[in-house]
Amino acid sequence: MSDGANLALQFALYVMILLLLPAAYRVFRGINHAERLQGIDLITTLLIGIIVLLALVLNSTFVVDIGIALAAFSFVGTVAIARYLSEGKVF
Amino acid sequence: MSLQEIIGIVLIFGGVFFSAVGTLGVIRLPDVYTRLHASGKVSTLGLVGLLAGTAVLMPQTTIKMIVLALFMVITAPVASHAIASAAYHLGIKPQVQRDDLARRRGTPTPVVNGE
Amino acid sequence: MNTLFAIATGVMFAIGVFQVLRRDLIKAAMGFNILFTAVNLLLLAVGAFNGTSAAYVDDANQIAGQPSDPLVQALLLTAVVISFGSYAVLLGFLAVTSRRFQTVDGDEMRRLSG
Amino acid sequence: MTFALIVTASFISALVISVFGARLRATLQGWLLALVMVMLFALALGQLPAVGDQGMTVFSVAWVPSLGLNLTLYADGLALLFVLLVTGIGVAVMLYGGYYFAHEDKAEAARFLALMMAFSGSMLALVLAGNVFTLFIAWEATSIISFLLIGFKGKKDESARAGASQALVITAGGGLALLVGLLLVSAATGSSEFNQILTSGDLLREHPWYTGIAILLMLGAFSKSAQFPLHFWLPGAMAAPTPASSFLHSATMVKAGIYLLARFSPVLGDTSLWVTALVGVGLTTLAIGALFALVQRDLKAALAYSTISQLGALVALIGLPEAHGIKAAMLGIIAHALYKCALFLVAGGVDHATGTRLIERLGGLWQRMGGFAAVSALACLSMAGVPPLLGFVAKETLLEAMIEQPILLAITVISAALTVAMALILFWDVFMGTLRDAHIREHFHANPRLLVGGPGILAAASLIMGIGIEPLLSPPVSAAAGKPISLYLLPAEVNLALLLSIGALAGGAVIFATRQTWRSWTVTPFISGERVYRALLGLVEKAGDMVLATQNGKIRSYLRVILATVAVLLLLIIPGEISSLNRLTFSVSGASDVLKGLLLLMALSAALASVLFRQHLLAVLALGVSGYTIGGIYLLEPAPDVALVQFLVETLATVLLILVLVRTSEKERKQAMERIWHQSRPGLFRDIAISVTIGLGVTVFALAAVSHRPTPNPISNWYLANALPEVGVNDVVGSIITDFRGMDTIIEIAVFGMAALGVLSVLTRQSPGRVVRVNLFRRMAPVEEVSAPVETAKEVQRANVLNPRDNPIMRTVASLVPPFAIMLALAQIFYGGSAPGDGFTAGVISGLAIALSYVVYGYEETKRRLRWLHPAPLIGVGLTLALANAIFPLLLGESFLAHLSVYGVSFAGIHLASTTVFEIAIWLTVLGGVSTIMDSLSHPEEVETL
Amino acid sequence: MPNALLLGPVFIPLTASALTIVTAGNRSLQHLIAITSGVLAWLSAIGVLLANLSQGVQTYAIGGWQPPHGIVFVGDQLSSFFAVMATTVLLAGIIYILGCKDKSVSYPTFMPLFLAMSAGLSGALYTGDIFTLFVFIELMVISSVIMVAISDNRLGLEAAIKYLFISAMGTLFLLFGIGALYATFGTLNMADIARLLSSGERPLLAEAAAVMLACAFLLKSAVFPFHFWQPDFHTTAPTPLSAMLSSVVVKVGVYGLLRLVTLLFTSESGTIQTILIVLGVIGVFFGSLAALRTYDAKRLLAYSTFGQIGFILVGIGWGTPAALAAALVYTFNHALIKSSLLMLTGVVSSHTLGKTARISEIGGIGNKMVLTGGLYFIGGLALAGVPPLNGFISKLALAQSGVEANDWVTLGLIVGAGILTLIYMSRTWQHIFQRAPEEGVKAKPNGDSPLAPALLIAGCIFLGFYAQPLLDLATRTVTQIGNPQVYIQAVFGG
Amino acid sequence: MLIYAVLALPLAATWMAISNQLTVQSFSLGYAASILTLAAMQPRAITLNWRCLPDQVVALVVYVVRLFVDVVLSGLEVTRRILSPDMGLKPGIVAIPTFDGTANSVVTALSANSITLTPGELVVETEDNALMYVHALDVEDSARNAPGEQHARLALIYRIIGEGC
Ligand code: NA
Ligand code: NA
Repeated sequence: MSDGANLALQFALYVMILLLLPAAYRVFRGINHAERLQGIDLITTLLIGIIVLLALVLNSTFVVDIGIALAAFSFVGTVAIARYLSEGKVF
Repeated sequence: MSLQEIIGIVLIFGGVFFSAVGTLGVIRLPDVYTRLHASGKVSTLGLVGLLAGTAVLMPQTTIKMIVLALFMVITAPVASHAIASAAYHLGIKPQVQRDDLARRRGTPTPVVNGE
Repeated sequence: MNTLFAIATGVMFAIGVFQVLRRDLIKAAMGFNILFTAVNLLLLAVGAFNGTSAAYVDDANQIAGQPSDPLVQALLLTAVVISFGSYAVLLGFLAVTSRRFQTVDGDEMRRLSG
Repeated sequence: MTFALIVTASFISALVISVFGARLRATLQGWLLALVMVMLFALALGQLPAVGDQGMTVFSVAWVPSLGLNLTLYADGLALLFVLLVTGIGVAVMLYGGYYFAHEDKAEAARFLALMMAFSGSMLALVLAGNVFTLFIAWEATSIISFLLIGFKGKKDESARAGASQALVITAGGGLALLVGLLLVSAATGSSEFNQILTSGDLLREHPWYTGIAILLMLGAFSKSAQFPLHFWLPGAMAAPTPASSFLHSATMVKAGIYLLARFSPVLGDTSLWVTALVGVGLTTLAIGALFALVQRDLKAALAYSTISQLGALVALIGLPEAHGIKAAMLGIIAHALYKCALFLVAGGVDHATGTRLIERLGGLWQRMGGFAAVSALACLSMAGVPPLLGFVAKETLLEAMIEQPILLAITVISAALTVAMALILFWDVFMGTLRDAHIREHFHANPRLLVGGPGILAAASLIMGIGIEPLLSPPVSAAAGKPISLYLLPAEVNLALLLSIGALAGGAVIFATRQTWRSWTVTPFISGERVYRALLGLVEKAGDMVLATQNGKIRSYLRVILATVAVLLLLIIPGEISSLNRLTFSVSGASDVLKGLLLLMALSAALASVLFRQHLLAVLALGVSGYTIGGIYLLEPAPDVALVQFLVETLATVLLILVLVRTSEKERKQAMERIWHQSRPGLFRDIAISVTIGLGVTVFALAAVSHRPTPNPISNWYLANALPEVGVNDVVGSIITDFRGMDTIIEIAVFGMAALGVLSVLTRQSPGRVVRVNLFRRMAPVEEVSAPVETAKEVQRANVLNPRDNPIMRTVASLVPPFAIMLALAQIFYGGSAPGDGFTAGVISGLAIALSYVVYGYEETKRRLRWLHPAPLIGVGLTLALANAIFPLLLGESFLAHLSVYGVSFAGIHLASTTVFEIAIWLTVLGGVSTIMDSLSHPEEVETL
Repeated sequence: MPNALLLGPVFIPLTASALTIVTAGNRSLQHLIAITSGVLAWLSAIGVLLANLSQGVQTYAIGGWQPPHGIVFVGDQLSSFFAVMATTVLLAGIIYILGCKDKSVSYPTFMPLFLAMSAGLSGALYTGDIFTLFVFIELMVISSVIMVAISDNRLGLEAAIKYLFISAMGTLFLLFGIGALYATFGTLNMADIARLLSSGERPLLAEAAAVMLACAFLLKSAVFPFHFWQPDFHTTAPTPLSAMLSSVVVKVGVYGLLRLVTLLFTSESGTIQTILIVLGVIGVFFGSLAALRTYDAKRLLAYSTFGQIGFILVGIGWGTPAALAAALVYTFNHALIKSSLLMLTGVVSSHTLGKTARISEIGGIGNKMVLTGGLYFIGGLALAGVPPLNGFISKLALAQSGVEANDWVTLGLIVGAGILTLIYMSRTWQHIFQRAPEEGVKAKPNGDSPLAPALLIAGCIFLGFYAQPLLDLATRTVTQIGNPQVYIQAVFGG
Repeated sequence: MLIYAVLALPLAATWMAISNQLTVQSFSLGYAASILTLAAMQPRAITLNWRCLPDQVVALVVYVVRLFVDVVLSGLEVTRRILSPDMGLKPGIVAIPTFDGTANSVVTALSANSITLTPGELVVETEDNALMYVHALDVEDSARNAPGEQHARLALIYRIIGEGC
């Protein structure tokens, strides 16, 4: 990849990581639990994006596998917490 | 930069843009339900852009990107739905002009902190 | 950069220590988790070299760039799993404290003394 | 060899009696043992001519030669005299003992007599010891057996136990002092054998350790021989059955201290310290003992104090420069042993017959116990020092020995008078007059006729030896003194000693005559050893309580102490570390570092937030964010394998934490959480101070650690170079995990598996409810019903829940996800060598899929759907597979856990190798573990246990 | 010398652990597997020791990967000595379990956990890799903490929670130490580290790493001020476990300390040893005083362990060859004595309804148990160091080395503390075995079998008389560890 | 069994993604593994037969394309709202029928999934596989268009799952 492209990718990566901050803000300064949970969900989604970009920056395809695992399973945590919030128990 | 790179970068920037907008929405929008729309955008449009761009830049990852997208498409809405449903069950009152669900069940008890 | 990791280790450790010293055992358990995170950071930081690429060799047994230390990663994996195991056991214990001791307050759990 | 035979024969007969004695009548046991004693006595007597001027080692067996610990017997006159004493008295005591127990349980009699016999063996070993450690061993053995004998009636008698314990503490404690003393002796002389030590007198007296040695040995001797102020255990020991009191606590064991002093007197004596200490302590004891004896109401207690008094005299005698004392001491030992032992036995007979030992209730017993009265008369005459009994000679020589020191003489004479009075009381008030007590008259319990035989022998011996003193006693006493000694019943002319002796008799008579006036006095000693002992014990107990108070049960205070200690230690070493910090370089290289910094900041803030949040769920979420962020840092390191595990584990940990929140009472949690900040301000500052200090310490420590980076010649280079050629994988981390350091991984999954079993066990053991056991392949009926009430899990019923289990979106996804999870897991297992992920991640992924099923379908339905999944046994299967895979190469002659590869077979990028099996094993274990943990946490009442 | 026997004490119990999970449904099969593994582990530990004596240090490179890259098991005299001790008590523990009526012991997960703990224990002794040491210790900790948590004694859970927290601190210190060592030397192999430490300039971090590791080991050995968990943990554990914990598991820390001062940080050993003496003396007094005021037969023994470890530390602190040998002998003998006493206490309390060891409730229970009472008496004497039992030999050896070390104050203090041992042991024996039970206290006819403690007591007596060989072995061990090069060369030469 | 053969395709793709091998070998291995997995797990889902398969595939493709377009369009719409100063929100929850007479949960799930996937609409709750309570940023707009969209969607879904074939 050319330097320009690399630079652009790095810029994208910076932006994505910076986006974690408002997402985290939602978690910490949320008005209610649902919002905080939403923040968590957003963070994982952003992380998947970050992972994909990182695969590009590091030029290593296997980093994507982590993203796949995250995409497939991070929602389990979200769903479990959501279930806890609404029912007081998980399963 | 080659054309492939340009296309890829554009797609990626598009993805980043939508991610940023989605995140912005999560801050700006008034309540949890509306914000879920914004965060949903991050997962769909934002990621689709990023994945597509990556597939263009690194064609060998195409199948990985497809699988990743597949998982996102299956799971992201479920998460959003679960959060919305939980919020509603928690009694977090949506700022709405019309609430068919409330009519179906009677008005949800408004709570301040979702406790 | 490792300087930062070292400092973070210390700060994380301090946070964990404070958390572990809370009387609420569930919070203390979280402190337990944080403490192990701190030590994991240290393990990461003491890696032998400042890597720029993952420790994956290509089929010609080459790595582009300086790989990060694979050994500390392996240690870290083991440490993560083991500390997770301990953490799970701790959580298992806490899950029954409520029934057994009618409290999750560590200061009140002192039938064993003297 | 004869001496070895004498010692071992005692032990063997003790063993024989303890095993077979229970089948014999007690009297028969007594006769048999008396016979043994007679034979031993005869054997010892036969050695008399052979024991020459010089003592010699007669028997030696190496035991722990490197410590100088040998079983050595050393025979000289002193030893022989004691041997004769022990065996001779033993004859009478054993005989008496048999009759004493005639009406009691045979087994108990056997146990008692066996103990007595073992004691005599120990005592013989003590006096014959030719090695300091042999001496010590025998010394301790006598203490222990004494403990058992004093407490022999402990089942019914509280005071017996107390007395036994007290005696043990004093004598065995003194034994420890003795041990150190003996250690010093052998270190100073370079030998632990007496034949060398006893020739090193000058060396020892000149040695810088002399004072220490002398004091330590004296402490040992004084404790054993009941010298003031350590005397008080002896009266307490009177709870022992009378035969034991007479044998141990009057005739023999208490003489061990005397023996010790006599033994070491040639090498340690004749110094001002030695003389002053022995004479001072001895005479004090003599006086106090004699005085106390008079005011005792209990017959045995009176005898005990009188014994103390006599022991004091003996100690003082040994302290005197050798020429004067030794003869008197030897005679005193023999005379006292004979009469006092007899008196004890008489007291036992009286107690046995009347059921009391209180002197004021007795009297007039001569009518019913004529034999005992006669024996008592003889013994008391000997005690009072009336010729021609042995006691007279002993007192004469005692007075002679003191004759040159007026003060000592005065004390001795006064004590002698007191002893005379005591003797009169013991005889007159018990046997003469009329039997006043009606109760005793009516409940008189006749003794076995031959009970009197034992004391009779002893009393007769007092008489016979007094008359035939020259031929009978001169040889052994000469042998003991190591020089010819002539003994005579009456001095050739009337000398001062004789006059004083007569004076003492007269004085004693006067004191006796006036007893009505002073018997009622209560003598409260201004300083009582017992009170000191109690006070010391009290102090020790208070100290113990203070120690126990630190064990306050608060986990936090324990942690504080530990952490504060480490914080202090870190502070101490920090100055040393600071200097290494100049090697630190802080360079930011590229975007990834800045990002790492950002993520670190986030992770730290999130962790801090989890501290500050006052709701558990919030803290959980914050912790989750922190964990994910840390995963991001790993990713940037770049350490993708670790990052993957971190993400998955964090997700799982969050789910588990939530499960714990469900299982703990919300009320209690809230209470605990509220109290978190109800800490006093100083308390809070203290915790903050500890945290900050230790954080600082750790920071400097970590900085010092990373300042060594890059490390010269790390072994990691080898892994990087050899992963592909040696193991055939691209993922170097994976190669370390599964091959180069594969054993770590086996143990790691074992830890994980055990942790899972732990969660299972603790929840099923602690939660009452059904316990279901499964066979691996067959579901069995519930086998165990626990009948405690079942507290239902907290059900939060919210009015507006439609029906969460029926959510079609969730259900559809939940049915799709597990196959994907399995595929992902399988792929990770087979391609773990070239991609992030391995068996462990596969296991967690599968576990999360199961978690999803639980969330969506609920526990019951999931269990129905996944009928094949028996999580807990699966752990075992996985572990077994992992170990089998590790062991298998051994069968092929390869190393344990060797990398085996099926060469030439490579399909779709998969090389078939032992690693694959290993990964599968890990997967099974982790899947089983994760499911077990979730099952148990969520449904402890229904979960399948092993 | 490569020797596959080294695997035995670790992997035989571990395999048995895995198999007992699978066969949990069949109790007799579970027992068969356990006892077989116990015997085999014991035999292989002895085999390693014998091989050691005839051929020198034994090593085994796991997976054939040579050190320092692979993990190597090293059976030098020190580790073999400890392993023989550990497997001996393990075997006795298994025998006890077979005759144990305790509910938590017959719980199906108990056996796998017990075996896993044993594997962890042996592994921690044999491993020549500092990180693997951590892994094995964790296996040991986790398994034992669970067994305590599920104990019939209702307080087990509390003790387990506390221990888990405190033990985590030890684990953290250990990891800090490991991290620092790796940062400095780039290797994890102990022989490699020792080699680098002994050659060339000593890095400043060495001291810090030594302190961290020492703290970790002190915590594992429950040494003041890291001891708080121990009385609770050892007391609430089910009998066979408690016997293991108090006799051999705490010794892992002792082993670690010995390795630390003799192999790794030989030049820092002065400082460490001074600290050890101070902590040891404090421990001797704290433990003995606390035991004196404790009216629970089991807890008392736990405090006693606290005190006894103090004696061992003093020996290590004196540091002379004789003192180190004495410490080793002490360690071994104490293992036998303490495990038998705890088992005997367990036998007695198994006869009570509440399965308690509180003196008020077991007092007099033993007055009909002649065998148990006799064994306990002997054990108590051995603990107090009364001849001719093995406890005497260890105390004598220690005291003699104290004379040699010219440390009068310490010697006086620890000998004086010996009286305390005598007081509490005699008192406890009297309370349990020499009096009538209190009103309303009834003994159950069936309790645990005293076979295992009887075997151990026989061992105590045997080692009292057969003391010279043990002492010689200890002396040889000290000679060997006195020269780190032997260890280093064995690892890299073989 | 046919359903397994079809479902195994995405699974095999997953396998290939992880294996990082775009080879026939990898695919076939993954495919075989997928079949085995499915046989073991036996997920309950729709039935398939050979006759309908082509139509199902076509329907699926159309469905995906339409969904994609929807996602993009409504995504842009939501973007506009978020970036506009007043956002012009008219949020509300509207009940939308699935119009699915068979009350098939897969139908509901697919419908709900695509609705939620589309930015601007979000299924909060479902009822008896007949009603979906949808939160929309513009409730009037949604209430107006949703039934029509759902009818169209339903037709495709029926074709995908082979209903009425
Ligand atoms: Na891997
Ligand atoms: Na949507």
